[in-house]
Amino acid sequence: MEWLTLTIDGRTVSVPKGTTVLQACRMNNIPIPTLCHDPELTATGSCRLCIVDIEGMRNLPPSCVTQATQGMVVRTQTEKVRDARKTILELLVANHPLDCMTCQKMGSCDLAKYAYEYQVTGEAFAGGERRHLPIDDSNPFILRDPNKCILCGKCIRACEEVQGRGVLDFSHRGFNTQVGPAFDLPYAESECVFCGSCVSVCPVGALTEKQMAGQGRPWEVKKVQTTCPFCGTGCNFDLNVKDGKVIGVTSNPEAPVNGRALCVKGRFGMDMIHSPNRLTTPLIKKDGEFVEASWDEALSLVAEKLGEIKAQYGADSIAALSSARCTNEENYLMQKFMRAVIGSNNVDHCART
Amino acid sequence: MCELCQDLIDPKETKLAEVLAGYAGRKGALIPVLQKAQEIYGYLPADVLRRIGRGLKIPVARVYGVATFYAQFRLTPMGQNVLRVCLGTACHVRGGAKVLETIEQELGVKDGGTTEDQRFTLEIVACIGACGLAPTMMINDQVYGRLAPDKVAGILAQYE
Amino acid sequence: MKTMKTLLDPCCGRCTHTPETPCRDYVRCQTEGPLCHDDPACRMERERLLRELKTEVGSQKQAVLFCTGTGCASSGSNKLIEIMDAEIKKAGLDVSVSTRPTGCHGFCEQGPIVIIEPAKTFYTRVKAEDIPEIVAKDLVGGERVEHLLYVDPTTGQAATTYANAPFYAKQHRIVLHNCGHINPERIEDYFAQDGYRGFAHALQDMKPDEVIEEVKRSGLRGRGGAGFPTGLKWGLCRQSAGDKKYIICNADEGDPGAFMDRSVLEGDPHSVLEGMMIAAYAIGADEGYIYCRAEYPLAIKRLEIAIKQAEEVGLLGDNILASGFNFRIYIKAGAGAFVCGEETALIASIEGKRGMPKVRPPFPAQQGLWGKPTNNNNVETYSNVPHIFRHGADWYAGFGTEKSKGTKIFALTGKVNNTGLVEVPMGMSLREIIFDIGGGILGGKKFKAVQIGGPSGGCLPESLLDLPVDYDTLVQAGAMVGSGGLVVLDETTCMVDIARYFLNFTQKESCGKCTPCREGTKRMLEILVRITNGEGKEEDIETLEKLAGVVKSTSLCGLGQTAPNPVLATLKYFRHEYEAHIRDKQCPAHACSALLTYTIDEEKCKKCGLCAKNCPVKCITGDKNTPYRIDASACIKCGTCMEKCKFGAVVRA
Amino acid sequence: MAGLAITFGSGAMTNSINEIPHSQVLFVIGSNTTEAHPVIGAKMKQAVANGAKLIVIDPRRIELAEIADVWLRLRPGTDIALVNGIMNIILANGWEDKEFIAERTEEFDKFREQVQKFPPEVVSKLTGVPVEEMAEAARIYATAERAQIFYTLGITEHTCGTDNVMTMANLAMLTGNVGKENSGVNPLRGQNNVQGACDMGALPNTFPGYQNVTSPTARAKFEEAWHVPLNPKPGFMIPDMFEAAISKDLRAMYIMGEDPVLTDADANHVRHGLETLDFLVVQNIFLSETAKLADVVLPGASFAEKSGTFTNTERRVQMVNQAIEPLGRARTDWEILCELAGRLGYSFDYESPAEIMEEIARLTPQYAGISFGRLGTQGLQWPVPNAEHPGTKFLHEGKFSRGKGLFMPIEYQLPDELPDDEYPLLLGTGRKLSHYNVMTRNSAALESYSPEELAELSPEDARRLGIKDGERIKVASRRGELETRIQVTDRVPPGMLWMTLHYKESPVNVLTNAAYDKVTKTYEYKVCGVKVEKL
Repeated sequence: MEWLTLTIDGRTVSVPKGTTVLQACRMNNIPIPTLCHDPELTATGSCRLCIVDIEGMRNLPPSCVTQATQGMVVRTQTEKVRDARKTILELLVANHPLDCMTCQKMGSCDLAKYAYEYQVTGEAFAGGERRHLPIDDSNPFILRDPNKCILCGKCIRACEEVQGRGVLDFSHRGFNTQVGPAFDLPYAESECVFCGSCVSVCPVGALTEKQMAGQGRPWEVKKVQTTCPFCGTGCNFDLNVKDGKVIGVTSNPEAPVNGRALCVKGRFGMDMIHSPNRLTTPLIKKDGEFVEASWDEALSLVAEKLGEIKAQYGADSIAALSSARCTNEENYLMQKFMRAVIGSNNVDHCART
Repeated sequence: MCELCQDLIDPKETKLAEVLAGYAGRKGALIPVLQKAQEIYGYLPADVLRRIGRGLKIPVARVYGVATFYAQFRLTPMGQNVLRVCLGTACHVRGGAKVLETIEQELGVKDGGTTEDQRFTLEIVACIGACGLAPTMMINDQVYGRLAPDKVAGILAQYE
Repeated sequence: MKTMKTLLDPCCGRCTHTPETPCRDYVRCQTEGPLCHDDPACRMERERLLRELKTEVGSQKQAVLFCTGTGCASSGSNKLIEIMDAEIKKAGLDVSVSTRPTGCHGFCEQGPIVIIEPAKTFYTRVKAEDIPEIVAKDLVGGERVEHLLYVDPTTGQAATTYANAPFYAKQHRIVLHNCGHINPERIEDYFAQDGYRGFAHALQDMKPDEVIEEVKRSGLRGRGGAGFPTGLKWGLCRQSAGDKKYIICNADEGDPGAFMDRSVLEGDPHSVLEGMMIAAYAIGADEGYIYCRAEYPLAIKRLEIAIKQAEEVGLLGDNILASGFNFRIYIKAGAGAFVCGEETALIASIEGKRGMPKVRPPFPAQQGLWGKPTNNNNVETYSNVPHIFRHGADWYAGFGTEKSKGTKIFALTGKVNNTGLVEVPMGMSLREIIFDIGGGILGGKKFKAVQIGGPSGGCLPESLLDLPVDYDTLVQAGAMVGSGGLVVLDETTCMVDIARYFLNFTQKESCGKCTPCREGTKRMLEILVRITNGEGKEEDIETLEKLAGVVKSTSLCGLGQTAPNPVLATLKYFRHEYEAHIRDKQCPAHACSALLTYTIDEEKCKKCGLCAKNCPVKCITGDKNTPYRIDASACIKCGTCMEKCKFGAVVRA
Repeated sequence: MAGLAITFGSGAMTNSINEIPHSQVLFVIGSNTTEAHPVIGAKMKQAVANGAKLIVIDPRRIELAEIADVWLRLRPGTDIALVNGIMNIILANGWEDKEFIAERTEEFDKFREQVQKFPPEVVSKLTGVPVEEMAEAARIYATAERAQIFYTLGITEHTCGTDNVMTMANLAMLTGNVGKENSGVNPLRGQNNVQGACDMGALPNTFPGYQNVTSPTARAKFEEAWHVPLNPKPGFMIPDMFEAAISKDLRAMYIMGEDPVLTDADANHVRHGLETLDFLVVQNIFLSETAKLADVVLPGASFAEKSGTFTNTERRVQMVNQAIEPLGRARTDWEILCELAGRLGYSFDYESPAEIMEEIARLTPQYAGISFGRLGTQGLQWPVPNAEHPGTKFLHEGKFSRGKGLFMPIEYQLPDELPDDEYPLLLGTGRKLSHYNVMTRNSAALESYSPEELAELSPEDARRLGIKDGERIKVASRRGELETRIQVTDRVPPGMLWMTLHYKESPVNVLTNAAYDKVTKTYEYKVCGVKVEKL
């Protein structure tokens, strides 16, 4: 591999040929703000927040789409660069609601993070025209507030490049540009299948998980990576836990099979865990009705009954269905239970559905 | 196809189907197809955009995105006469804006609007390339040059 | 042989040229006269036809040329041809006189324009009722129709011929040479002007690299905007590896106030095709696209005809002139987006997408249309090319300045007497263009500034009138050649309003992709609107300057990067006008209507009622007994009343 | 599963999910991937966007059919005939991989003889697929440098399921499209841990790691490990269990995490079997339709409440990490089993699932190198023969698990029950995107989005039967009847009614036929005859 040497903020760094200036910075822990950039999606260089100063180049090129070259001299924090970034943030904020206090994205909003860092007050360009578009509350999964959209286009690219769908696109142009389904319809009336990839890449509060609204702030939430139980693909994601309760699911970019992609069930079906229909106590049927029982009572009865039947009719008169939904360890134990404890090979599971 | 169904087929739909068939599998077909569809229908109804998306195997959101990007495409029906007021530089410095204001008052519509009686659709265009005649406007294919606010009413009156 | 009406018709058995069996010498044969047509009858007939086409001295026939460009056509020139044909027939002149529709002469303001050849008599503003007179007096009688001749408003002299009119006298028409002269719908006419000889020369006598070298030597630079050297551009595309390459001709002339490409397309479409063909050969492309505004239906129609004719004679297709070179050209009608003049947006548009520019690199020369190396030039650039190969790079480089060679077409408009298209050598001063060719300021008003280069350009004040017009000096002065719009502004033009006008345009045409252009131009416009409405704040100028700087240095494409230019240039030269609007709430040019009021001076008013009668919004009331008053809330401040009042009773403040 | 085990020596998916976007040709048969395996479906669409060719074989105009280069709309249940026809075309054109056949396979001649019985014209009549389309599919698949086959239950849930699968293996071997990256035969497993459950020996004939219970060596190994003598007789497969219950050969059942009343074919028959038992224990997280029949119901824990591993369709063993405590008095299934074993006099002395995995690794060759410590966030794809092994991305490189790939001559057979005069419509069943079997009905969000069955019926049939979109109908088969709402759509061909298995209010398995594949005893969920009637 060919390596290039360049200077960033006075530091000499080496990167492989083909690296962008942004990648070169990030490899070397040099912070660059970005909004439209995503390592898994095509680079569009549209938000212009990642601009840097490069010797010999007129204007301020965006680092995300500028290839590093041998001997390049890059400055990421000059006054001109910081001022331009601040102006760009001011322009975005001037057309963005300032309801951060009640916004679901608070604490994980990239725009807020950079606005804070660059000390954007929200007063620049005050009084100018703002969008007033209807909020899309049409479905149980995704809340879409187009007024918060910063038109980075990541959701469009995720829908197209990751999910192969193209439900979303830009429409209209210039200041009137919008992102959404065809005809600016709500999601529910579009061909959206609610995989939520758009939500997983949205840097602001334009696309949020509806179920998580009001349920917890990022700093209160514990994330636990696990494997989805809803088909054989084996997607991984993070369960978001607050106060011993699963409040929702977020993508985990490290997931080996799926990356951030999920489907509607994996991303939005986890309210099943806390369904009021959950069984929370053993039940014993008495006179045709279920009666709540203690574990001791229930397990004694099972042990007693199985013991009796085995004694009377032989081990092969007992069968078990193990489960393709349970873990390997549990399946192992169930077959061992049947074979070693009961003494029969009568164990199967619904392997085919 | 049964005879009954035959009668129900809209000739416009047949034309659109022909256009789509002609462009099937061709690269870069979307914009010419939209242009032809607009010729057929006079504008681009939502169902036509959906049909075009299906026919060209392009997501309808992209079709809509393209249709709303270009000034030529209209998603609502046009009036009987299309009045294009030029606000190119030459027309602007020679008083095009005042002509426009007069027309707006006269018709009671703004850029992109259609009068209630469907008589006119008003559009502002950036230059019709007749700068020598500034200020200018076009009604349908007819160019009117050397306009002044007081000439507007008389010209408009010529159109049904 | 009797059936031979044009040089394209089948003739003697000696000629075997068809697209399938191409003859190497076809172009020479068409332009230089019959080569191997051994049959004497055929040879004579061909010589005669060619001579007639060239309307050389000695020809028995007279030709009446009618401009059918958009300007003249809108004034009814097509109808005039019908009338003329009928009149000629009636007078029994149909053997010796023919009519010929031509492209634009550039002097649209004087349209419809009629020229009699070979005498080159130049008639302007011809009406239907003038036709019998032209026939009787000129064609039959051999006398000029005096009242139809163009009279120079400054000297009062009538111009007897085309070249006599001051508007044309100082021009040097290379690209526009055929416009207004040949019938653009006939390839024979183009051949008769040595058409396709440049291409044949490049194809048959030069290697592709030599072609590129020749273009480099000519010094030709892109006529569409920034003036990138054309030869260099071709070279980059040639060097890009690729099994497939494309040529694009940008005919999406979007600058308000520019219409030279339209004139070339309508008046001389084959010159554009020829330029593209030379480029394709040099680069190694076999497919070309012309991206033309749908708003130019006539241009599209003429291009379609031209392409069909070129295909029919085997100049487009496979194995062109038995060289093994293949090339085809397709037309794509643009759908109305200024940003599609930007080449990556134009490519996206051809691909059927939203015309949103892409970041460069990769440049189109590396990865353009459908990811393949693509060369893109505009109409005027391509139509310069055939001349370079007909006359040589050195001849071409003889025009212009050291770094800007050749001629440039400008659309001279605004507050100037002679508006129209002018083609002048690079380096001519603004003063010569505006005052000598343009005939000075309209209505004897005072010159204030000239806006050059459209929405990306800037305004230059009187002190810079002697600046030679070329790429580099204009950029240094804060404007640019751009596509060549040249709008003359006088003392009644408000410079803040001009900045607002251009910002309004670019803001509307912003594609919306990148933040600074999408949001920044909107906020700049809001500030400018505020200032012109008399609501400007002291800090607005500083904010504008800062915002302009950021939009310029951080926008994705040329549209955004140059959008602040009109503001920056007006701030540079006319800052005082901004200050007057903000501090004094006054528009020095009396142009900003929010800062104006019209009232009627009762003492001067004679109660004639002319103002009320002419008011387009009927906001003036009064009669013989009641004093005339203007309802300020309904007044649109158009100034008609003031113009109409014979007594100076309408007061503007 | 069994089909691939016979021909290749291993029943698992040969390749990896993340090879899909880089594929050249995808041959998708009997799999509505974008709905049943949405993330895999998305990767297929990425592949198409990257230029891959897509062949889709399905009676329904599924989403992938819309973007396919070739879509073969075959009659349900005619897969063998169709693929044999495709192979006939491949052989006729000489597109087979002669070198691969010679070096890597056996029994080719018998197979070729069989395929000769399927000339394209005859196959076209049987399947309803035009010859040209078949030829195009054959050309694309066979002339590609690399091609992958994908299938799901549209292939296996037939009385000829095993034959179907072996036919896929034949096709891959014929063209040498197996044993390489982006090249193989890939059954997409339906349930999250169906691969793992099989790997773990939750099957009546094998111990963990597919070690046969009838093998004395295998038995000896497990007897030594578990310190008990083991039963050499293979046990009942599911359909046998219900039969045995009815015949009183089976007296008690312990059902963990399954709901056969809803998910097994001929539900009324299943219900009858369970009701006949002397004793039924159901361990589940919901009071399922099956649990309602139980004598004792034990509340298990959901995946969020326990740790362990799932093995996905590409053999990747991945961690399930506990996020919350079991709800109420619910307990994890493994703890319940340990407790119960103890009460029956056998100590399951495990401190944690990690310890269970240690035992699994000791006894299961494919899992030998797996431990919780190694799985981390990325998991491992078996076989992992030792603690240093990085896992296996694709199978059968250079050599099949069984040595040589075995060509199997396959005869075409009709589905067990086809529509007739009395039951004129063909019922097909499957899943839709918004639900996973029956448990996601307990997600309020998914339920509100997709609350009821919408059986698909073609516009032609709807018109003929006088049924309009959104109306309710009664559907009956020889075994039972139900009510459902109708969606009129040209996704289904005329003559077909298509339903999902998700809704207990319209429990489709009261209709389905319990005829099953002779090897795997998988029910023929995909074809039976029904009649409908407007309500």
